[in-house]
Amino acid sequence: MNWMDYIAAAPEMTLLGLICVVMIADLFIENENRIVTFWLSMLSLVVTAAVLWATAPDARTVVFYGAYVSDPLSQILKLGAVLFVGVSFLYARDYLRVNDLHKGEYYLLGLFGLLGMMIMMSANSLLTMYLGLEVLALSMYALVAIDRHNVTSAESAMKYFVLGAIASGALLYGISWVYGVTGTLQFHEIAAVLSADPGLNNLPLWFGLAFLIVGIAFKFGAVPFHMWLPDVYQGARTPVTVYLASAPKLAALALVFRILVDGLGGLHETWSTMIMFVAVLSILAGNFIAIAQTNIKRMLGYSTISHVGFILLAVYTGTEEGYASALFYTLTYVVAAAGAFGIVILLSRRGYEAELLSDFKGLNARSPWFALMMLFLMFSMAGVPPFVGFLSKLYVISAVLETAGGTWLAILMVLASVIGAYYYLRVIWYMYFEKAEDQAVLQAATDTRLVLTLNSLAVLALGIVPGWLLTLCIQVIG
Amino acid sequence: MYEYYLTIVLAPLAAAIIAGLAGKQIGRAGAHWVTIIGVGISCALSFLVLKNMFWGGAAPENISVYTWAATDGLHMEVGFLVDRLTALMMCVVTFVSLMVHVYTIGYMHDDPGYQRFFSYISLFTFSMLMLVMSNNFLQLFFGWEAVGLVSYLLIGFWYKKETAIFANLKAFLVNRVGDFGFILGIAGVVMFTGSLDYATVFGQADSVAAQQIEVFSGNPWNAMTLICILLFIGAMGKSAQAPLHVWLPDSMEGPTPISALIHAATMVTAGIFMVARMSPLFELSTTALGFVIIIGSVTAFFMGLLGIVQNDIKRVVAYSTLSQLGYMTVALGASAYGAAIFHLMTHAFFKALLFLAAGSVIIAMHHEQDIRKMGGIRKYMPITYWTALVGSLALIGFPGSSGFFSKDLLIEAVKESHWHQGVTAGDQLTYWIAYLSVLLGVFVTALYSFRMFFLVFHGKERMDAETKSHLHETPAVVTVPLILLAIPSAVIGWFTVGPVLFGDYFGDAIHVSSAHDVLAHMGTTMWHGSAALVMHAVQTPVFWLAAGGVLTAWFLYLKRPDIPETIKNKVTGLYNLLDRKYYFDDLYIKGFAAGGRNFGKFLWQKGDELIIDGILVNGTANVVGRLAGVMRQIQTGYLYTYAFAMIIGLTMLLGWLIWLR
Amino acid sequence: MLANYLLSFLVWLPIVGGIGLLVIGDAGDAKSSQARLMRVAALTFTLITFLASVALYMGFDNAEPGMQFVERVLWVETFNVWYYLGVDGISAPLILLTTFITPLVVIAGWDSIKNRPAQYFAAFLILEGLMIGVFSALDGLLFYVFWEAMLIPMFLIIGVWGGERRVYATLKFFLYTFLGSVLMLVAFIYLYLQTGGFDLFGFMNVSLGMTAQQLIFLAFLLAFAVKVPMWPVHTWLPDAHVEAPTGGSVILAAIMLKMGGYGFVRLSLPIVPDGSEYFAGLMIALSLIAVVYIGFVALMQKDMKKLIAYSSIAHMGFVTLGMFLLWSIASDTGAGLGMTGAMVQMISHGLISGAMFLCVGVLYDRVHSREIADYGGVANTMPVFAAFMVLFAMANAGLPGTSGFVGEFMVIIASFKANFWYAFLAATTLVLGAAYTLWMIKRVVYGEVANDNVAALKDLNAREFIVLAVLAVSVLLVGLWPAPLVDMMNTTIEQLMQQVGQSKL
Amino acid sequence: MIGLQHYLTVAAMLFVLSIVGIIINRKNLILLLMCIELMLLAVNTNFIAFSRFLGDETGQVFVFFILTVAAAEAAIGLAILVVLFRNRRSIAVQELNTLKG
Repeated sequence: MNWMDYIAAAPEMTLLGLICVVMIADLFIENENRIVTFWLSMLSLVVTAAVLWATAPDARTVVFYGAYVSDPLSQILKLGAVLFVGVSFLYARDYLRVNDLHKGEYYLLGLFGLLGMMIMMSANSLLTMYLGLEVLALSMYALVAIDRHNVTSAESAMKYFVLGAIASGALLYGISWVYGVTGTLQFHEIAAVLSADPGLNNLPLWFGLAFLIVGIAFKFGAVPFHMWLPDVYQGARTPVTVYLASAPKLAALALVFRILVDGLGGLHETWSTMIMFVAVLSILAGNFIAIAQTNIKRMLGYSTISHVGFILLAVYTGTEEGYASALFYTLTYVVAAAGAFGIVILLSRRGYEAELLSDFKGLNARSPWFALMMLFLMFSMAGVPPFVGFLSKLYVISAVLETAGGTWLAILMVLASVIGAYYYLRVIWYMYFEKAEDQAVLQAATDTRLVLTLNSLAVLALGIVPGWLLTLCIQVIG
Repeated sequence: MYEYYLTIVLAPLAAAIIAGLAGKQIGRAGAHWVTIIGVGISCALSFLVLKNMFWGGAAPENISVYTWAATDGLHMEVGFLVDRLTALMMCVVTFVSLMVHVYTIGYMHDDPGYQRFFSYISLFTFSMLMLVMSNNFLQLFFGWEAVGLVSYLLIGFWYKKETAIFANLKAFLVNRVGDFGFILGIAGVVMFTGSLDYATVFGQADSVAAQQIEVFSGNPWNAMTLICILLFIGAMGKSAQAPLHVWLPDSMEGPTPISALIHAATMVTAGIFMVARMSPLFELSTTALGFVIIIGSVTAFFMGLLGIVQNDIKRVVAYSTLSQLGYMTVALGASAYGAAIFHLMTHAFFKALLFLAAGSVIIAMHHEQDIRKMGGIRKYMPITYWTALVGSLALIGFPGSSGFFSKDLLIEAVKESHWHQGVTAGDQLTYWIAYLSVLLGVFVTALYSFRMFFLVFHGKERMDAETKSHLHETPAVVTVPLILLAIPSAVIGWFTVGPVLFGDYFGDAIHVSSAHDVLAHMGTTMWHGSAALVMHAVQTPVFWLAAGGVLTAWFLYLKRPDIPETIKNKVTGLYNLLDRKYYFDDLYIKGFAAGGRNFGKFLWQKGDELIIDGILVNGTANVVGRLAGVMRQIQTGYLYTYAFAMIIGLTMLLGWLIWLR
Repeated sequence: MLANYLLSFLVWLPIVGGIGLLVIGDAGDAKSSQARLMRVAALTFTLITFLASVALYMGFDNAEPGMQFVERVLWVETFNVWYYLGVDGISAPLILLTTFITPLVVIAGWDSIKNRPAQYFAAFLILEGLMIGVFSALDGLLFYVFWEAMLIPMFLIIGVWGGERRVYATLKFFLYTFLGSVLMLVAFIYLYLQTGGFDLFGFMNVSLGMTAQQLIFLAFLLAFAVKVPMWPVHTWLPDAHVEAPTGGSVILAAIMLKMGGYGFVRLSLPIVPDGSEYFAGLMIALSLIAVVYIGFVALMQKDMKKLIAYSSIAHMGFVTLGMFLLWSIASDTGAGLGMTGAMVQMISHGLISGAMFLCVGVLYDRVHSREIADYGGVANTMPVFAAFMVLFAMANAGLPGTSGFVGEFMVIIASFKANFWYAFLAATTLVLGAAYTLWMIKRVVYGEVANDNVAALKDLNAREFIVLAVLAVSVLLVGLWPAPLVDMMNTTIEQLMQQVGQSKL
Repeated sequence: MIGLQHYLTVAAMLFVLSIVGIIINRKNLILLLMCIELMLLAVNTNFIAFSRFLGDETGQVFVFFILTVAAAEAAIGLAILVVLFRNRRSIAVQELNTLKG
């Protein structure tokens, strides 16, 4: 027990402290200048990021008696999480204000969620992982239900809660089995035990593994544990959706890396098949069902599912290249998702939720610029070059092709993405080929417009100069 | 001479371009002057070339102008081969063309498309010259198609006339069927000789004839036979040999001058010229020659018969053209290339003359073409009458006329051709059939030409009073060409027959294997000079058949005009067969054309739209859509379904672990 | 020294210009002075690009079989992807074609585009840049990026400025081509795993097993066959052509279809020679089906654009036929002839089909109908236009003296060497091509004035005249003197033939 | 003598019971919350048993954490339940299907 431990965990602690500050401050802030809370939260995010930067470890350091790890992977994931929480706060602000939802809780819960994520990303023990996961989950449940007068939010919150509880129950059950077999909760010890005694790599452990996978797949929203995802994406108010859709994916990735790779890496040939099973189902179901959607949030929800399938297939490979590609894919996907929901928020205004596909009709006439931005985002998600979505798909596919029998998986992936292209194209078709139904001008603050533009241009920029991010991902994994 | 040849070719082209693009600026007079000058120049130079060839004894020249393209060892060039054959053709083409240019001034006098017409016919002259002067197959094909194009444009010159634009499409397509064979022939030539240049190809002819090609696996054909027949199919299209003759009568929808120039004198003879030019190849395949002679004799006789029942003045002449082309083809088949070319020349003169005369009548009749509405025109238009008479006599081969020499000797050659050394019985039969048909053809020719002649110029005047009131001789621009054409039609045979046929005029231009050089044979056995031939004429069946034909015509159409009607009603079956032109048009239009359209409709609607698009493409899309609709039903919205789904997933994972792992 | 960056200049100038147009925009009004400015800007950009390509032609060395104007910079280190550009005798003519056609398209759309002209011209500029990129890319991934990115502007061009069924047409176009391309991507990645990079020459030099070659060939085949398009994956083309605006149809027919043929030459043949040999019979069969089957289908079209679209498919059949003859030709010469014929056919078809679509566009701008039945006797009211249309129709029917003849002639000769019946079926185009083209001419151009619309027609204005005249001249030039074009290709094609000749097994 | 497997069996039974409860219950959301608690109890049993037989306290520590979290979870669950009831005056599971497809 020395000070190094605290330094390694400094970001989380800072964040926690700042959250308390914001919480207290929020009590004394009048409703009309709630904006202060926003800026305070942004400030605390900036500070957290700064601390992250400052305490960036050059190597993997395990602290708090092996319960907590801080390594480049956690660093990059945390930075990403902080960034996208901030972005979603920004997108949310104006919407919340015009819709009388501008309460401090949104930001506070958001920050708590972030805390949970960061804990997950740094967890080195199943216990820590569980706690982080619950911190995230609980704040999510509340966040989804934040609009107390909205039926659908409440319904989706309830579904999310019940299913989430089941999932964490399953996860815990799995954890208990892993604990029972290996006698420890810390990932590096689990790995050590497994390599020491291969005899453990047997049915009891696998039994627990299956339950772990259920928990992981649920967090990601992989078929058949995805059922909550479309309902929640649609039911929650858009600012919440944008939050849900972006940062938590990074946390889910951390969950995978920590448990399956750090901890149970030895069981790869067992869990890879299970992962492949859910991944393939996700790609197919996600792409197919998305075609039938009329609600853009729901459609993007299903598209998320299909993207999750890609990420999981990257994990399935079990190679470093595969993990790197998974990381790259997740990061770039989050960029695109945040942008897309940002545009959805941009379209909605007081008392009017722009969540139907048809609301995008004639956007090119209303705002050529943001139509173009949405075009970028959609093509990126569809995986059309020169946008980054293409490169991330390319990376994953090349990783998958190297595995045995990867050819058929690769062909399945590309064919699925052709089917997927249809519903992304449909958004563009509505924006460009149809007449506008309502001519209301889009009002949004300058900073929002700016960030939204940057966010959308990022998918193009990353597509053209992906080098640094790719190298980063590889370094982090290697 | 290179500059001469270039000028000969380019002068008409330049004229055509000027008249075509700057027609408005230079006006009508400008248009006809520039084109006439253009063609005049090349005509004069052509005669100069002929003179050098014939009297000057200039050697044949083979010049390459520029390389069109060269790739993969195949040199495709544009160049001139000028020998005596070419020279002769050049003169015929340019002379007739010049006459037609002049004539046109009168004929098209008040047509809105005046400049366009002159531009076209000059362009035609250019294309035809390119064809005859070519020294390689590529350029030959270029000229071949270019004359086809101009003929297409000219037949459809009056593009508002539905019949005209039908006729020109028909003409082009039928020609394309011929070219289909022609280009395959050329491809064959390239395959076996690796070159497009005449000289090289002819040089390798023997080696080609030694090779075989398996078109149908199992029974190899002689390469030369295949090539020659394919090439000849092209000739059948251009020279309107049965069964590809159907376009020529319809082509009469075009203005009369081009009927004279293109569809009588020059373009249609391109096929004959081509075969003569290819004589080194054809000589090496008796099979091909047999094919040629059969096609020719069929055309010569049966197309002639059709002339008898036609009532359109131009169509009568058109059918006579068909049958005369048949004559030439027969000569080719009998290896009497010289005779064919000779007949080609004389025919060019007198047939052009006949057409222009007919045109002159048509002008006078205010574009009335039905001979049943004419009669007794003689006294109104003497010049036309006399020239037409000269033409008709030449056509039927009246002793001394140009037609007499060409046709009489042609028939003689066919008769003699059974003399060919080493011919089988089958070939003998072929030759006899050919001889018979050309012989009977003489009678038929005389019958229809004088039927027309009498109906138009003699007998009672059947035209309406209004037309008759201002019926008079046509202006000089029309009559002068008539006279200028009548002179060669009458006398040219007398002077040229000796040298051209028996004087080895063509030299190396035409190559006949000594085995069947029938003309040389005749030269030794029966040729004693023009005069002797004329004297000897009365002893030949040809003369009596012709005379018989004329008499029959006179009897039926002047003496007892009622008999034809009765005959027509007696043998309606035969009459209909002739009247419907052996039902060829019906076969092609109702059969092939309609069949092709229905086939296309079937492929389009059943193949493309139903199977490929409907089932495969949109079908897949619909399936995906349906699947999506079905799969979304799984998402019932009930918590317990969701939970259940998760449990299913869990159990599947566990099941896989326990049983499959 | 500009020459070192000439290709980059060609690729990026139009794209930059297009982005500029997008950003500035046209105040949503086609009449506004700003919109006019945009038009002028677009034209200027395309013209500069054309001049640059002329410089390319000047600097091009016919004797050099390899790549010229090469640029090579590392792009993505992780995948060892290079920004690798270069041209040889196969790609240079196609680049020239691209830069030549695009200005004409811009002029053609000058004031027929009423809705958002700036975006329209921007789309074409960006498209031009990307197409040049496809023809000059020598790195597999770079090639793929340009190849796919190209779909985006075309998707918008058809969808935004197209006809009634534009959405169906453009979605069909996009998904069809996308489906075709993704498998090519898989093939690329496979080759990347084999060679450790995306360098096309690396692909060409790596030795591959037969099965691998066959699979790769099929993957490529799908991508290129859709683009060409070959029967039976051609059905997107008629729809896309019919619904696209004139400019779109022109670019589609003149250049985009060529990408398929280019792909076969640049990728399929050299990378998987044995796979190509294995499937050559299939390719020839499909090509001949395209020539005959599609010829008959074209005969019955009621819509002018559809008819020309189908005729395009038939003509592209010659391209694929010429390319895959070489294994069935025993004699040492002839294969190259077919290849040259195919390449020339691509260029000439680019000119002719472009011209035909522009002609239809001229009529469409006036009468707003593409139905053949709505016309008749156009020659009476538009003599000059009629002259052009007949000329291009003749070129389309492959008349000697026009560019349409050159390629067909060479391919027919080569196919005769391969097999009499190949040549026989191929030559049917002489009849079929003439039949469907001239029958349309008969019904549209000739005859009495059919209706008031036709009676009211005005003849070509200066702008249209220039466009058609330029095309007419080029069609005749290539037809009467193809030597310069052929000489550009010869050495490269010889080298290609040797390369394809030797097995990689 | 009661061995580890007996405890594990009990826990498994509890776990299954809870799941079955969640699936077959159509009426009352409160019951779902109870089932979830039951599930957590099953997990706790496992942990205690393992910890006992491994002779290692970590498992028991874990149980304390689970209990705490479970409390928080229950609180949030009930809060959402209240919101839901306020909005639609019903907590029947089978009426909870406005979001679907």
